[in-house]
Amino acid sequence: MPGTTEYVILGACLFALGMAGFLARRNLIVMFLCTEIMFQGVVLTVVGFSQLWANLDGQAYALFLLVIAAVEAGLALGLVVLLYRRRGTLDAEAWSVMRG
Amino acid sequence: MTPAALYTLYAAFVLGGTGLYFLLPNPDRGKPLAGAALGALGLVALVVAWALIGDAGTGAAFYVLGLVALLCTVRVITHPKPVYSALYFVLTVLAVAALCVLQGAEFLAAALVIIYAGAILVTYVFVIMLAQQSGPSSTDRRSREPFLSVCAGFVTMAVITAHASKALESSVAAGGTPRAEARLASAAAESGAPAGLVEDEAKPSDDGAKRSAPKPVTGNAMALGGAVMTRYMVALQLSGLLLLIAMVGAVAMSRKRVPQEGAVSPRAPLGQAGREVPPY
Amino acid sequence: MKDFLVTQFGFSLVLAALVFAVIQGAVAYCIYYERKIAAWTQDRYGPNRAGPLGLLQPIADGLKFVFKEDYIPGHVDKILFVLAPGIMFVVCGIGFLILPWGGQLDASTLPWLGSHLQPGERMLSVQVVSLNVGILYLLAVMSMSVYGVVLGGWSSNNKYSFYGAMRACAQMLAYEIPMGLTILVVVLTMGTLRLEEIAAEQAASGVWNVARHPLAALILFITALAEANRAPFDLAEAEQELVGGYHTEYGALKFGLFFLGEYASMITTSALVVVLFLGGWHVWGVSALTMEATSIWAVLAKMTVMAGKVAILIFVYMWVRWSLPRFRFDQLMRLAWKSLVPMSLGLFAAAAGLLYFGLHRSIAACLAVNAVVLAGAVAVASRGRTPITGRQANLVRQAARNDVPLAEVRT
Amino acid sequence: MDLGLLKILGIVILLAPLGAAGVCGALGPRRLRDRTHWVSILGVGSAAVAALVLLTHVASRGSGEVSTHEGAHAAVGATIPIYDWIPTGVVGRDASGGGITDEQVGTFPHRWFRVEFLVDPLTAIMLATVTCIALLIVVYSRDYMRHHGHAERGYERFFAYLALFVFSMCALVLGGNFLLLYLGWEAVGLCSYLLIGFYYGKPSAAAAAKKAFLVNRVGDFGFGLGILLIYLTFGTLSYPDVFDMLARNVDAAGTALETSKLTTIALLLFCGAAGKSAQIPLYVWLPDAMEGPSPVSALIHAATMVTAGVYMIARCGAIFVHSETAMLVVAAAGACTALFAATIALVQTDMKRILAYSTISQLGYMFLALGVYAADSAVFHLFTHAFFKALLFLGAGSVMHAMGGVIDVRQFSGLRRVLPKTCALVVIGSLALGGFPMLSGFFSKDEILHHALHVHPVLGMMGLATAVLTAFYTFRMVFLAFSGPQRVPEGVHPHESGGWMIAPMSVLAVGAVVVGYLGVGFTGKPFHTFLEPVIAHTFLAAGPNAAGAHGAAGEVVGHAASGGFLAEYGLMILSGGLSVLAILAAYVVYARAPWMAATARATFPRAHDVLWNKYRVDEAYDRVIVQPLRALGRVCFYLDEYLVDGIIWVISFVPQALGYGARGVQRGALQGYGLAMGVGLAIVVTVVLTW
Repeated sequence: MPGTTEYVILGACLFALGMAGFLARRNLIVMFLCTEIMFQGVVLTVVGFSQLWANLDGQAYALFLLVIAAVEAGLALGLVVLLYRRRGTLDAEAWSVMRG
Repeated sequence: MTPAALYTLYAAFVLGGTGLYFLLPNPDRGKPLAGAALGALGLVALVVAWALIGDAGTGAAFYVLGLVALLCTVRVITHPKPVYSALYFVLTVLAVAALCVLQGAEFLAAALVIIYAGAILVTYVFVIMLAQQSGPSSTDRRSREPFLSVCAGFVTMAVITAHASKALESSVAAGGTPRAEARLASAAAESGAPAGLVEDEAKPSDDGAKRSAPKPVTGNAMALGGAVMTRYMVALQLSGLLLLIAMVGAVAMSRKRVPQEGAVSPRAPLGQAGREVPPY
Repeated sequence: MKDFLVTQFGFSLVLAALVFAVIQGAVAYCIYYERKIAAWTQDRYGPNRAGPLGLLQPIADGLKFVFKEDYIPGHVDKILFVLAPGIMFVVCGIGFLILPWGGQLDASTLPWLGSHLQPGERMLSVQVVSLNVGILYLLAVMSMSVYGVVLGGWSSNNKYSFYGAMRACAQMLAYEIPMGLTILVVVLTMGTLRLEEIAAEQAASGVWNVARHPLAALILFITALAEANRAPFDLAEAEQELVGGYHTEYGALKFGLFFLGEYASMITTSALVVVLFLGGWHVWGVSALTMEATSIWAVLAKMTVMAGKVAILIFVYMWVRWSLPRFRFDQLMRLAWKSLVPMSLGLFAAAAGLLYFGLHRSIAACLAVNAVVLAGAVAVASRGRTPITGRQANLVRQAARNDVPLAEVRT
Repeated sequence: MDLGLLKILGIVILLAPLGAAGVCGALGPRRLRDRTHWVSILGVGSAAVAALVLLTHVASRGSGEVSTHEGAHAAVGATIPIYDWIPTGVVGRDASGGGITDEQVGTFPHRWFRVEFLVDPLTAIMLATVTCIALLIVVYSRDYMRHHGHAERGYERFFAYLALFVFSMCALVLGGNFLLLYLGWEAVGLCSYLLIGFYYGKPSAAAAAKKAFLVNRVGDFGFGLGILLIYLTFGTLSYPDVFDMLARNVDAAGTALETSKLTTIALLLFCGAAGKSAQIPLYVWLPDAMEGPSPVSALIHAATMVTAGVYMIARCGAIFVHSETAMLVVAAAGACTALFAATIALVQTDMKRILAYSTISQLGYMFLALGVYAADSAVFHLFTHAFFKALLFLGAGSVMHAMGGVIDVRQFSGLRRVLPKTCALVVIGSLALGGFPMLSGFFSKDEILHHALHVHPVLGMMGLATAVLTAFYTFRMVFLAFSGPQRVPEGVHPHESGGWMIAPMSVLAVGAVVVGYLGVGFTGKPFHTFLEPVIAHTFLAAGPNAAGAHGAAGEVVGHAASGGFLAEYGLMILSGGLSVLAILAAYVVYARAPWMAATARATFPRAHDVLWNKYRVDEAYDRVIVQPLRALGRVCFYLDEYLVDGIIWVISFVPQALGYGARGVQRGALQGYGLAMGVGLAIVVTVVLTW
């Protein structure tokens, strides 16, 4: 089991950083970057597990994660551009019309 | 996992989290030297934890790449300029790709670089540049609830990681991963060769000379392709569908003309009103 | 030391240094070459003052780049401004690591170094690294090259540079797709991702891939032009519109690095085309240019052949540059998304189909498939309403459809 | 009989109009536009051709061979199963679930409601009539629905509805069990709703459509109950099975049938027939149905809708003849309706309305015929009536087209000069309707009167009176419209209709003249002979002449033989003479001496007023039924508004109040939610994993 635990820990660190960043940063684009960081953490984890189990399931998951990331980036950036055109700012706080 | 390693790991998370809290953008503070110091301590603790866990197979390369990835990620989160964030993230991706290579996932590494760094992040950079041409805005200078955010992220992951590491240790101790071994054995019995799921890709200096004739299996890429094309066929097709839907959605969204709120559109000249030349 | 040099690792190091140096030198002479070709195209002399036939001109140019004041304007983002040419240079410089320059080398035939080895005892690959995801590495490296241009343009904090960067960004993203797809056509045909195997296979069978997939070769060549930002795809630096595009604010050494990067990427992409489609180092009927010939002399011959083919392709690059006018940006995008992507997708699907039927090595079948895709593309194009040239015609059509007097539209 | 061929023909008859309707609806609005009529013509035409082939096929095989249903002497005709539709249980298992166990269910055959055709002479005649008349009407509509060469709005919709209407009627007629009958029955109602409300922008049209639909609902409710009762009694809905059991006088359980039950069934079925065929008391929708375009009126009155009731009773004769009461009710309702409607028609001024009342009146004749066991005469009258009534409605449509939508005979006169062809055709139709000797209406009506006088003399006399009134009001309309000085409404430029309209009318006119000869003695009564097998065991067997003769032809012959010339032809001469006299009277009153009409109106103002207001039946219905229901509805509305809504308001107030308190949490900021989720996750994970 070469380094699976280390990979899991590293992945968790990346995930935690991404999560903290997602919650703390106010710029919409940076928030999405932070979600991508979380994806990276997950990729590292599944790759580590793939090695642990000596099969390719984890790597296949990572590939599908890439697909999800691409989809997410495409749609999220489209939305961000729309929002930016509308309000002229990237601040996530600017969009709170749903408040009760 | 020894208690020492566990507590070191907790210490790493606590130190790193505190450091991150100070490092997050805040215009009321000066240079976050304390944060940087705490973060560095956290990293050191992390390395110590790794060393204490000490699996075989983790070498200097892992430490270096892991630290690079973490440092770059911290900069992604803490840098007040989104462009720098994106560029640091490129470095993170490259480090992660290299880590994947260390784990024998070359194809995944290439895909990460091509798709993430080459396409997704270019798009991010593109949008950042389009949307924000002047320097950092107030949005980026101040973080939102940094303390709670850091707590949420780090507590969750510290607990999960510690738990997962312990579970991993115990499962390994209780006989390793029987599924993997059984599969390896059966595959070896069938093919009469070691199950080359991950082709033994040693350094090119060793076997480069032997590679005179083309081989039937091109390593990791072929194996991964086989897995994705057979076991994950449905998932593959669904992800294709997902991509298609996302593409259509993105095109539909970005074609829409959205006026800025409050902006008064100038009256079209007489005779031209209501008629627009569609974009090519 | 002596033994280290004949291990693959040591040999790779030497080879890397050698190829890097040669390419840097070649880049300098590429500029000379280009100026001569431009002159030839425009019926004038070209550089002819420095040295015989102007052969020292590149050295003069290089010295000028080095000794000019390296000035950083005050309004730029300094870190990225400095970083951008570096990225460009590095990225364009490491692509060649994967290219196979000369097949196998029998270390024993090396004079002095290999004197203690038996013939055939140690075979070296004339390639810096051999990765099992070889082409993907090249694609990955190329996909990174866009950062140099984009960052350079953005950090200059200049409207024209920024436009250049945006254009480059969109252009590279667009042209990477057909490029990747055509490369995949070759991968499907050859069944391997390793460049050296692709080259060796073509040499062994004597059939270059261009004979199987001429259309794919053409598309790859076009996308290679676009990826290298060469005319007619040099929208990012269109002098007439954007002054200098992304490098408007650059001067001296940093500008030189951009320049180097562009020419280095020319060399790399031409080498890629050569390896994928033009048989690499192989020429028919020469015994030195076969897989079996592994002596140092055969390897040198192979490298020469390879360099010659690359030089020919670079000549074509320059020829194209000085013959064709630049695309307009909408035409550029339309060419990529509406012509090249569908065609390469069609080729890819067809190649996969051929592979399924086991016909992927059959020249006739491959050619037929290419012809069908081309015919389909031509059929679709001839039915299209929008001519490739011009939005004005489009407007006229639009007006006709909407019953609007033409004069009104034109005004 | 060639079942395969019949199956194909049946399917063509059904699917061609349905397909045409689908194509019209789908492609009409975008692609076909004012070429839509071709689809409809093609669809209905194919159905007509198939129906004619079917008719000749049935006719050429002879009536004897038709009976293929073994052991069922009561059911004549071929039952053609198409497919099993709804499983209704397992053979061998009774209603309580006993008999066989659940495990065995799969191995036993199911009982089904099948989609099946019943092809016998009655079906064949009905189908041929319906499809051919409908075809002519569709052709006519091509010009009627366009003005100055431009298709009216909703053109494609109109043709889609027409084709759908034809499909519904064919399904009704062709269906081999009560379920399909009901299906067609309701579909016909739906189509009539759609077509009457074709100009849905006009409030009166919308109201008329609604009225037609609701009044039909009343009848259909009874009809549905009748069918349910049939199912309960016989355990099946298939005609042959039901009729077979009736012939053997047993119900599903094998016990003898009770007459009271059959009477109930028959009366419930009659309820439906009264609704669909506009008999007292449910006739009120038909006059209002004039709000639809004229071809629709022609279609409803001549071929498709109102004949459904007649067809149904003729088909279910086996049930009706078991009950004297039901037959009497049918006959009485028919006779009363005939006379009642004829009196109303005397004073109406709207051409189409006059024709509508005449339709009600003629349907009354048919019911009278059914009630006096002369189902063949009823169907024969239905057949002849289809021709001349369609002709008259199309003629009225032609007049309306020429008058720019005006149809009130007080507003124009002397149209014979400007509309010569229409005038001639309308006169032919009117002669046939009025019972002018030697035209089709004369023969069929005379036959009914003959039978009615024989069975119920009182009702027969009412019928005779109706005949006189019919001739009078028909020609009142004709003379008011076509004779006298030429007068047209303001701003109208009358023009004769084009070939697309005249040609179908001409065909119908020929039919109105000649089809009567299919049922007269000296041609051997081929119509009745053809139809005889269907009703031989029901109406004829149960009728007053059952002991003396089998079959209509034999009966009349036998009757004539016993009664001599006067008995045979006396009634003919009488009714023919009366009708001629009535026509002359109408001529005198309305063409020569208009003062007489005015004097009559002045002399009996109350009578005129009552007739003019149609005996105030609508008002009475309104007072007795509609208003109380409205009041009830209002009560319910207020209950809902204040009681139910109040309760709901109280219930909804609680969460609203809670929400008011909690809305501070919902700050609308994305990251606030994210943060809450993250912190929550951290807490949960910590709690779960460390404890």
